Amino acid sequence: MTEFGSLRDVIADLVPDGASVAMEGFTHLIPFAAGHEVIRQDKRDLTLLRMTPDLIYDQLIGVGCARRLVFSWGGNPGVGSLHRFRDAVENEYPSPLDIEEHSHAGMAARYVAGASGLPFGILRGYRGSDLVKHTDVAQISCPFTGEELAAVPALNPDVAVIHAQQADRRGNVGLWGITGVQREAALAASTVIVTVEEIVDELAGNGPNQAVLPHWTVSAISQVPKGSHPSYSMGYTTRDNRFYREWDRISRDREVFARWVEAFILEQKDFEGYLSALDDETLLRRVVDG
Amino acid sequence: MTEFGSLRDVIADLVPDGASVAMEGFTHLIPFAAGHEVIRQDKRDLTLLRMTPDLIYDQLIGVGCARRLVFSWGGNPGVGSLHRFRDAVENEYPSPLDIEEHSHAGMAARYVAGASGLPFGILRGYRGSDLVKHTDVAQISCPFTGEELAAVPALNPDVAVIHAQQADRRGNVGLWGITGVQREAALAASTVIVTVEEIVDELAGNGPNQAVLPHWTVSAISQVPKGSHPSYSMGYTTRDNRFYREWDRISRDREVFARWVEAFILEQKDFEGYLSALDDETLLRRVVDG
Amino acid sequence: MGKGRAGANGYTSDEMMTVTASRFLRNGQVCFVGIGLPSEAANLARLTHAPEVVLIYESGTIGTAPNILPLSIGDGELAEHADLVVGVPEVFSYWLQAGRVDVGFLTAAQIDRFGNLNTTVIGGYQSPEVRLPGAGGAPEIASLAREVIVMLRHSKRAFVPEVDFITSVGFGPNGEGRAGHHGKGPTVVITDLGVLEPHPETNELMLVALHPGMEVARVRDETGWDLRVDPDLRVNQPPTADELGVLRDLKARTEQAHSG
Amino acid sequence: MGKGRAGANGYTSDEMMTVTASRFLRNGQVCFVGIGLPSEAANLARLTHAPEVVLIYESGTIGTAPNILPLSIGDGELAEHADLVVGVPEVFSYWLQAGRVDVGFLTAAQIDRFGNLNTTVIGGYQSPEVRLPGAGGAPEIASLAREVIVMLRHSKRAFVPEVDFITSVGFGPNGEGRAGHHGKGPTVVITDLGVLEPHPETNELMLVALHPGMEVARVRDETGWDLRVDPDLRVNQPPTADELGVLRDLKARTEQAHSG
Repeated sequence: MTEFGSLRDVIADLVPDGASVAMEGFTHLIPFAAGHEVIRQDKRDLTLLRMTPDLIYDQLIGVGCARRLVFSWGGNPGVGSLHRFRDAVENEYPSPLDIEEHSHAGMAARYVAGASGLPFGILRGYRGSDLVKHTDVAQISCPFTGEELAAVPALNPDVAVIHAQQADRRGNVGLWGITGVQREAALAASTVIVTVEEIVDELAGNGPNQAVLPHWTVSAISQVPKGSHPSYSMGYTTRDNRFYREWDRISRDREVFARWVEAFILEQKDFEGYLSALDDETLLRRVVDG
Repeated sequence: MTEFGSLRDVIADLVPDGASVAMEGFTHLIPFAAGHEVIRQDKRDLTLLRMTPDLIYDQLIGVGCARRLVFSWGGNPGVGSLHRFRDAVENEYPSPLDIEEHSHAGMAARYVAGASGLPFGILRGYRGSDLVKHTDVAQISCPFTGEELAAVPALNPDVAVIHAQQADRRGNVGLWGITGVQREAALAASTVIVTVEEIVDELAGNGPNQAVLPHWTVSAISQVPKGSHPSYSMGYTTRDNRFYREWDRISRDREVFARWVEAFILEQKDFEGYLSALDDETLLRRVVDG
Repeated sequence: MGKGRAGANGYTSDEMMTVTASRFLRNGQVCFVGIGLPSEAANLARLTHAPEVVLIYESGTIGTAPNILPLSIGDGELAEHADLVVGVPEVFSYWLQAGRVDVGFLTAAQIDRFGNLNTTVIGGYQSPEVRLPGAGGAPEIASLAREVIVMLRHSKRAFVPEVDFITSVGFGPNGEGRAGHHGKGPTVVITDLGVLEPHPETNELMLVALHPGMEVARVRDETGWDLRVDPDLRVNQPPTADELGVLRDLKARTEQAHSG
Repeated sequence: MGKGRAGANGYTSDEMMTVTASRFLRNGQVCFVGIGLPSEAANLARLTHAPEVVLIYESGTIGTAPNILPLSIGDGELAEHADLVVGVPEVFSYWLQAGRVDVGFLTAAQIDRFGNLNTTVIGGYQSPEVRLPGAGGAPEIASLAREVIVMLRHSKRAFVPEVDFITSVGFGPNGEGRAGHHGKGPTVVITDLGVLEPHPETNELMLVALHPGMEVARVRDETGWDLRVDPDLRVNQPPTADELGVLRDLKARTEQAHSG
């Protein structure tokens, strides 16, 4: 049954060192609060899974939580590079990072297979791409037509972490807007952690029966308002595009990044602290200027 | 682009003799009006596809429109047999009926493959079932684990026919409640016919972005209020359970069935006529009593 | 004791069957429910000792708590009272196939001594004597649910040595067992006369419990093979007043709603 | 004429590129749009000559008509103005893979003379000089869209004889062609200098049109292979006042919204 708890307790209890963890969210509803808590608790040797690593994984990789990254597109959306990710791949800084990369279609098919209890998924994909030389893709023939298709292994995270708009008191989770691959990641995982904007008597969603994950598929829920910042939670917050652009400057330099993590994550007790720190304009200036 | 037209014109234009036609609907939103129009226009040699044939196919089979049936469960839900279907299979009356049967999971996987543009779908299914001796299922090995799974060929109807609650004036289609396999059937088909309860300025559905089929995937739309009777259209009509029970009596006898089709379908100009005929209690009595 | 009329004990054999079946469902279990007898028993369980049971119907209604019994698998009642409603492809892929179902609750036209179920044809496949509705969701439920509960009225026509067609596998045509399946198969068969369970070694269904007032001879007589009887044969508890009251209320509500 | 500043003609080379690209999109086409330059051109088309173009972004937003350009592929703006929003698995399976996309609109860090695209690494894969974001949706868009339009600013670093890594295939490493693919591949490449198209026989990209005021020598100079020039070299029409006005309004609205 679903447990409700503080994010600190939930991450401490359910994310062991060495786990494979999928913190999903396709631009929308990215679980930043949970990512920060993982950094605060200094989890190690994680295998991070995610279609679009985004800033949250840049931070986790930058502090050295990750041993391996499985992904399909690792950039700062609309801005440019993930500099900590690049530094890890290009210079093994702060530590070497194993990578396994796919196309979006392939990653999606892997999660779908995982959620479906199948060992693999099939797609008409990867054709002519050099990706096949560097990743885990097989060929499979259609038994009816003989057509050759790509097969990809199921992806079943130890832990899936998602951020949603709402949970009801029984633990049913509702999310809407761009829902990405979160249902599949959650249904493919052994443990499912959900942070939510709000806990409500009845899911608003869009009409009845809009639970996206029923309570019995969810391990733990923690309420963290604005827990997707600088991503957004449709109906609750808007995307902090300025932060995404600032991240380019913060993450480009190892020292600035380290100071930022120190000031905005490690010195903060929780995500509320981080949100307050953001309001302090001088703090960011001090971090950037050293 | 979507055309709006009378059901008579739409069926005349888009359902040729010999076509494979999927009139889908999982108890809910069954496109009876379209089925009646097919009967009125005396279409022949159809291959009927449908997970749950229900009364609509009992009628089509009973009048001899169908040459072949592909299905996974052919009963009168909660009542018993489909007598016209049984008469066709057991006694080749009114004509022989080829059948190809699957499990629900297999049929669903076939439609999903069809909608996905894949030649086949995979599932952990049919194991130990005699179905494999009589239907089109292959074995396939997982290239990563070696596990043996079932493969089923994609199902791509020539024509899909569904009933929905709403369409907007651009032709976007909205449906909700139990949605069955309708999206997949429609997206797998070459031609998509939709009957709707109502044409609206803006889809109500359940919040924004609730079009289930965008206008450019829909060939033709015809407004037919109560067009799912005796099935139902959530939010518009309720299921006529009494009719389902009466059907047992109507369909059990070849003569009664023939009289019923004559009186309720062939002698009616359209579905509105059928609905009016239902209000005339004496008509049914005359049909049953001969 | 007639099947439809309350006997001297104040309940019918169908009621006894439903109540007994409902007791096999444990609170919090996830149950994939077939329409008819299974649906009745599963909802009785939900309304009595297992309020947190999660009922899934193949129409895609998950965690549903209908006020009345559905006549069909896709009644609006199921959608209106569900935690979520998903498409039919998803209910089989993300939910059943993924191994999320504890109990599959099935019925059939025929069952054989190894728990194989037939809902396809009586007689040969090509020219059947009786064409039955077919497989529906049953083959995969039988294979993939952690365990399967079967409900079926006892009769020689229904309890046959070998089914005419294995629609949904139990322990295989010769009781081979469950290799290749993710679930344990039919762990219990509840009838209007008693309860059968597979023998732990041979997988042959044997009589393990009688309903009150039933006799072994009658059960053997209604069974198409030489039915073995568990040496520790039990007698089931009759329905409690609560069970009976809740069941009858449910059926009365249902009848009233469906006659509308 | 600088890339960011309007030149003597009253428009920038980036504007010329976007306007030219937008003209390749026809009304009613279904277009799978990448973020950045393609998104700008596709929306310009929608707001000018192609109001019924259907824009699909890989975030699952289908038939979307944003008022401002999205900064990311999953901006709320895209969801709010979409005909429907589907999950990411579905956008690739039911929509792209099913062959519903007429035009894939892509960009890349590198393109080679056979239209192959690189968004993965500069240098070797194991120890790259520059690690780029990776594939995203591009490999399947490149393979499966009926045709592909590429937008990319001209430079020797971008237009290379052979890409360091084929992320998304054009006509293959040696211009082999499109066997095994459902789409025709890159039918046109629009840059800030002009337009390239594959030679009908060799599949090698050749210069078929110049933007007004550009010279062949400059284009050849910015291209990393010995660029062939179509004997019937055209000169593109400059942006109309309407195109320019709509584009600038769109960008001004966008800037204002994103600086909030």
